[in-house]
Amino acid sequence: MSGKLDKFCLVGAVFALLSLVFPLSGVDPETGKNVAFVSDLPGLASAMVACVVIGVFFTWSGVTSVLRGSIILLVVIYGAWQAIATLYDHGLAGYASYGFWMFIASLWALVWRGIDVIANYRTLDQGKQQTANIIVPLAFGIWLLFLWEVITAGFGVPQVLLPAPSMIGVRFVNSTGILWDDFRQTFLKAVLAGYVLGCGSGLLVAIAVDRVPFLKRGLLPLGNMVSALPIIGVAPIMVMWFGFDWQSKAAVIVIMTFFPMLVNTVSGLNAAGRLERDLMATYASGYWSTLFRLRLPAALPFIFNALKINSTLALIGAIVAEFFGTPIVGMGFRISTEVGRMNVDMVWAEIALAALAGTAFYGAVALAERKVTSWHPSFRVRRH
Amino acid sequence: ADNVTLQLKWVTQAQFAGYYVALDKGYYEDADLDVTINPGGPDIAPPQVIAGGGADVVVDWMPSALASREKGVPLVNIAQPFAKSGMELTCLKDTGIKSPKDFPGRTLGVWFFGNEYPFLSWMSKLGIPTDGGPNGVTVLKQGFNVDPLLQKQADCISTMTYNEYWQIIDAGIPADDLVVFKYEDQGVATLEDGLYVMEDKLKNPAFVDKMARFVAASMKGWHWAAEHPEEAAQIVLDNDATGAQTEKHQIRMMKEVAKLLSKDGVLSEAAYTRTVDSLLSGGSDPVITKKPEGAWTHAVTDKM
Amino acid sequence: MTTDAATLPAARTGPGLWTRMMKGQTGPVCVMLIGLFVIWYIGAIFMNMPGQLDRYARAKQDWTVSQLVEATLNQDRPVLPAPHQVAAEMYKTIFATKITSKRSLVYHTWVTLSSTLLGFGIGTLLGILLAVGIVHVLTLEKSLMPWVISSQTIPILAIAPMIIVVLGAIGLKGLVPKAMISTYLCFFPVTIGMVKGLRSPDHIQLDLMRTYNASRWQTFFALRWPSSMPFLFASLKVAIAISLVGAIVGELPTGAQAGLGARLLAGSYYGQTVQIWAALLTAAFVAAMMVVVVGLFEKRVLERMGVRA
Amino acid sequence: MPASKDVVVDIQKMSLTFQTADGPVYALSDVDLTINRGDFVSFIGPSGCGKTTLLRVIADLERATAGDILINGVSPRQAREDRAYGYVFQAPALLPWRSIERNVTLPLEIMEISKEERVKRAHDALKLVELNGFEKKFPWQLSGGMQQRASIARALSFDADLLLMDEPFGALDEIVRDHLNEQLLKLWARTNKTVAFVTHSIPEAVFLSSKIVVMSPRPGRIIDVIETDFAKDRTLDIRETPEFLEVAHRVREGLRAGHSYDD
Amino acid sequence: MPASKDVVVDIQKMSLTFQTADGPVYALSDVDLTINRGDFVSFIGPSGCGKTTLLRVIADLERATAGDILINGVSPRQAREDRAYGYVFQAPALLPWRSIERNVTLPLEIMEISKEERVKRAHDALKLVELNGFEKKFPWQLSGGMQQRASIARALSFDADLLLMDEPFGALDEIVRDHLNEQLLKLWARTNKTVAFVTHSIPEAVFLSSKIVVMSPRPGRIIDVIETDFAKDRTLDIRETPEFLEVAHRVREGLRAGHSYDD
Ligand SMILES: Nc1ncnc2c1ncn2[C@@H]1O[C@H](COP(=O)(O)OP(=O)(O)OP(=O)(O)O)[C@@H](O)[C@H]1O
Ligand SMILES: Nc1ncnc2c1ncn2[C@@H]1O[C@H](COP(=O)(O)OP(=O)(O)OP(=O)(O)O)[C@@H](O)[C@H]1O
Ligand SMILES: Cc1ncc(C[n+]2csc(CCO)c2C)c(N)n1
Ligand SMILES: [Mg+2]
Ligand SMILES: [Mg+2]
Repeated sequence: MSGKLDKFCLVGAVFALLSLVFPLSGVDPETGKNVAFVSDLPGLASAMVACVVIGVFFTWSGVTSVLRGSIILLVVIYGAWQAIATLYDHGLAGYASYGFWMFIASLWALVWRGIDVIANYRTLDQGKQQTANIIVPLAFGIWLLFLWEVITAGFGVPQVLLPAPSMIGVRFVNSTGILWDDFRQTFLKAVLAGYVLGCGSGLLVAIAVDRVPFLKRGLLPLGNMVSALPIIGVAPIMVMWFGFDWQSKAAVIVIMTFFPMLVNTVSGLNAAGRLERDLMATYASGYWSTLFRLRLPAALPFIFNALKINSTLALIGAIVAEFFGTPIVGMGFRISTEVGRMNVDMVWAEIALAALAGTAFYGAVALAERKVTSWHPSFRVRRH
Repeated sequence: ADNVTLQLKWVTQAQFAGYYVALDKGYYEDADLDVTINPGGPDIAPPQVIAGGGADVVVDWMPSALASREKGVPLVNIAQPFAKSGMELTCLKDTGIKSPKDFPGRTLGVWFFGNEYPFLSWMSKLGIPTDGGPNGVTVLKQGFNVDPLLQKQADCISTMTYNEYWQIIDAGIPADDLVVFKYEDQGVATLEDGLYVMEDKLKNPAFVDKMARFVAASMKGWHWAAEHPEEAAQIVLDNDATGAQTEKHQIRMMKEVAKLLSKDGVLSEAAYTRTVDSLLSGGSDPVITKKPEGAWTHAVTDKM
Repeated sequence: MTTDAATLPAARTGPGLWTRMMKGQTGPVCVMLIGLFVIWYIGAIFMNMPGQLDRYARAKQDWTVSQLVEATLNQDRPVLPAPHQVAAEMYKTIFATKITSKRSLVYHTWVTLSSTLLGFGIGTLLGILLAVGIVHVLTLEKSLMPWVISSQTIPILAIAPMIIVVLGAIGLKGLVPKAMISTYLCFFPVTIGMVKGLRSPDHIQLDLMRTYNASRWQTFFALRWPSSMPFLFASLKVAIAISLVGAIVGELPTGAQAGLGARLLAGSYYGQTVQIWAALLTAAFVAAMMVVVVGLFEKRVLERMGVRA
Repeated sequence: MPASKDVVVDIQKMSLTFQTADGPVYALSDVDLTINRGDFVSFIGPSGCGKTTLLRVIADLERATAGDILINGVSPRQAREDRAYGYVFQAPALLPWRSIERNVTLPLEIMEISKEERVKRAHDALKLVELNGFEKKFPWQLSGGMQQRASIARALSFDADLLLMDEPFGALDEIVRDHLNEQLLKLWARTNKTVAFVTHSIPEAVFLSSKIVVMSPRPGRIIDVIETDFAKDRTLDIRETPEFLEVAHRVREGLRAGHSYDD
Repeated sequence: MPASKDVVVDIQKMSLTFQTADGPVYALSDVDLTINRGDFVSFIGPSGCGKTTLLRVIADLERATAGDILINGVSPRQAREDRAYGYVFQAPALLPWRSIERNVTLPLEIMEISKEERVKRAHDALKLVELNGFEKKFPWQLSGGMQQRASIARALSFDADLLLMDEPFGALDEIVRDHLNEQLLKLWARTNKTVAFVTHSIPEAVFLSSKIVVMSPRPGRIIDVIETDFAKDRTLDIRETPEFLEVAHRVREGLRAGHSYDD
């Protein structure tokens, strides 16, 4: 192909080659022997060789098509499978050494290249493009989980510090009942209520502040202060005022989400161009008419900015607030309780649930943004 | 000097006066030890800290330590400065609660984070479900203070004889208006504030020796503290970086803690067995599922 | 009709002090504050009343309304402390105590502020770098963005102890771990805002740069960066407030030894509402000041960019 | 001097100075101008001489630093609030989040005109500027000239008695321009609207106007006011008549005088 | 057919379709065009016929859906990367946070030309368009025509061999326009630059060009290409010659053919 070498493939090939040479494991202190050699592990060895081969091949020929990208990813999947099998079935867990980590580095370089190809894939076929768009973050995420698994197992990290994803997964699947109850308490009740109230009041106050300059000068500085109230201090007070149940958590969320919405909306309301304002002035458009027809639409990108930031803040707020007194259900309650009980896998199952819920929430807001502000330059598709 | 890092279970207060006194009075130094004391907090699980290599020895309650042991953190009790439990459930007299028989239908405040085990095994011994049903009790995860009782959000809350109980008194509710159920009196007491280390380290005789010196110096500190509550409280205050503790409260706490102390810090096998039995008897959801093996040793206290 | 300048009588005499105050920020803020205090006092009376009535009942004591009101405003452990109680506590701990003392709020504020600023600095930098990467590298946008978002849904308080333990094991103690937690919270608004901001230039402006065959960096500095300024500053204001929250959260798993977070927590253990409120207001004030500072920067920068008032 | 019923715009000794960071810019100086009902007044003058500024003052978008202005006998502000005029800006100023049709109906929405009426009027106006078929497109999907026409349609749908038009046909080709010129003339003849019209094209100014105002640059002054007396229902043919050429010549001379270079 | 050394733009069977939410827009269809070195080519055609799009394709700002395009014998992309052309957009596209001077020096900064040189070139270019004295102003402090001139100055300071100009003089009065026309002609005669020039003014097109391309609307097609043979150093006087009027007539006829209404 072109004269350029493919750097990622080159790195992948070199590391895979090195991993064949360097020792795979440290020494078992009791027997005083190496735990494993390449020769003991035909599966892993074959994966390493495969990485060397495709690495070298694609270094020269370039990764020019989705097909080639897929080949790389397939080899990486095989390599990852072998790495995990080696860790668990051949007792490498806790003893992994240079050679092993070099192999992981090689996989890393290759997987990056493979994902890169798919990320740059362009087609007019909507369905295929959608699939490609989903595969990319998914592949990246699976890769991160794999790294996590390999690192915890390879270095023998104590599971009370950081359990392996496989353990968390098992725990997650086995505790769906508890997880659902917690989700309902924390997300469906506290987060949604607090989010709607907090964002709504932020928006309304921003409009009030915009409408009445006196408020802008008087309230905005105080608004800054309210939002900066640290949750740690606010949460116990809210529990005292609003009781143990979800209402106090919603109150904490209101306080947390209020300010981002206020600040962003105030900036956004000033984002409408001068010419457009003049235009509305020529229609003798009243304050509210101009607000709804010009200034709020122009502010939407800013408002969505706040909605997105708040969607993650709300979840954090609810969970943290539950550290300060709750009925004995809820994601925050479970997390703080299970840490104390050393059930760290359950803690991470809840964290995973929080991440899933939060990401879905954020995704929903982002989708709405795309629908509502599709006119904004940041969304307009470019053909080059 | 040998380095020792001690992780406390809770914030700097007279509950841990012995260690601060030993440090302040130079008992550790005399034992050729260089001791660092890390205070705990609501977010700190001592077993996690020690498993992560953040401490050599931790102060923890036995139920939590044994539960951690089952979860793969091999903690071993090397000494037990507190012979008696300070846990109690404190209720307002107005609520009409006179005995544990009155609990069903009530709302009770409980500390979680591994501190709920004594309560749960007590309830299972009483045969009271904790699911909030009409025959059971509604459990609240109480925060760090006594507000739920003062605000009437709970009928009873967990207190320590040396701490929260006095906060209620300070809040203006006289002792006559309170009904107190001490875990010791109810026969469900479990061992609190013991010293725990990781099992594998005990294979090393030098470590055992170091710990022996550490426990001896700590007990010396405890004895001094018990005899000089005012000075001990002052030492605690000097070590409190938050500057939030008050002298009155700490002196009182010191005096109460003194009542719980053991003479020599040696773990009583009988108390250990009683704790384990209580934890095993947890009905459908026992705290630990099988009798722990090797969860304590006298190796250290024997060498003192 | 004549134009206004000539007809305004104030133009000749010069605006009075009152007018000038009301035109600026001081006047309105004072008015709002007074309103706030009134609401606060009323709130304090009503929220503390049940407890006080209880106490009277327990002591079988008679009371008059004025006694009751006075008592509700001067409780030791009020549900909502009255402003003067908080003010007295703040005066005591800020002005009447040596600032090197552990009982001085100034000392604790400084502890928190230092990790806030460090965290904010690193977080802003990280946030901008991530945004730059996401805007320029397609693979990063597609693969990283969803995970950046997920990272924020992880409850920081839950993993903070692990972070602290792990960092402690590699020898990082004190300021840095706390700052890391600030960083973790505050980089996100910066990233989100900057991704939007860096993408906000008009198409025609991007086309212009294309006709110059400007490199990515040239386009970045000449076009993307300047047009992202409004987004950056809106994000920074949020980020600095959040990084204070982060620093305070970070103080808990370090054993809450010092700092505003430690004060809040200690107040909370002992039900010292007055102490909580004093620390809370101090934190809020500090945050507001920092937001003001960012706002001043914004004004300077926008002025230099020729944005009209 | 009280404005008579038939004076629409009455400007006396008006000046306007912009304060900028590096000193004042004298945009307009000592402008006297009267526009009567039914006048079609063109403003012509070198780039930067203050034509836009003058229109903006009439529209109450800019405040004069000195002088008296009356629109329909009331202050510009009052006139604006009475929705006395429709304004076509020099740039299209379309809202990017509205389709072309909804951009055109915007002023009608603000005036709370019923939905059917709005759609009907928008349809007619878009047809007039030959943009039918583009109702559902967004502004960035149109060419420059099409955007300009959309903004003209928007002002026309408004149907005010006074039309302020700032180079409305600048971005249009000669044929469309001639066509729109004729349409505008017809509209004017039919409705007796008053039009204030900025243009750079001398023939256009002469063809359309009943009165041509020639301006000189910084500080903008009125250097000549030429009244023409072509019939209201004139056609494009008049452009060959000697009267037409004579007026055009006079305008060109006035314009040239305002420039520094002579060639 | 390999492009000979002297062909600057070589377009063969080029088409471009925009995909929009409500169906495709056929902007250009089957366009063949050759521009030789030193040509001055004007594009004229009804609004929305694809002139801007054609220029954008040449500039590699838009990608054709079919056909072959070579600029200087290489792909448009390569040509852009070689900085083969300067582009004047239909809208001024000035960066609002840069003063006029710094807007003009922007391309020079990007080409990493030394500071003094930049300031000198900006000064000359601004002088050419008569904006000296406005160096320190910001874009919003200029009138529409002045902004347009600033953007012309920016493209000229760039000094590329191929100039793509999209209605650069649309917002200017006749006198300035004539003046700039002459300046542009002089520049062209002196430097042998190649110019592709979109305009709506028939006289302007005829006066400036060596070749006039007449386009018809949707889908945009080339309906006539008219070569003129006026001397490179022509003056404004030629506008009275019969040759001039004849060419103008032919252009007008072509233009009219592209419109639907005949009147
Ligand atoms: N981004 C786009 N998406 C969809 N359609 C477009 C886009 N850009 C231009 N068009 C369409 O392409 C056609 C040609 O547009 P172009 O801008 O090239 O016209 P033009 O000849 O320059 O017109 P004018 O003289 O009015 O500037 C128009 O019908 C327009 O609606
Ligand atoms: N907001 C402003 N601040 C400072 N100066 C301004 C401002 N607006 C316009 N000017 C100046 O006022 C003068 C007149 O501008 P105006 O826009 O009225 O010109 P114009 O006659 O419409 O020109 P054109 O035909 O180019 O549109 C110009 O010199 C311009 O620089
Ligand atoms: C989150 C949390 N809540 C309660 C306790 C219980 N606790 C254990 S020791 C102690 C001190 C007694 O005054 C207290 C309150 C805890 N450790 N962590
Ligand atoms: Mg103008
Ligand atoms: Mg165009």
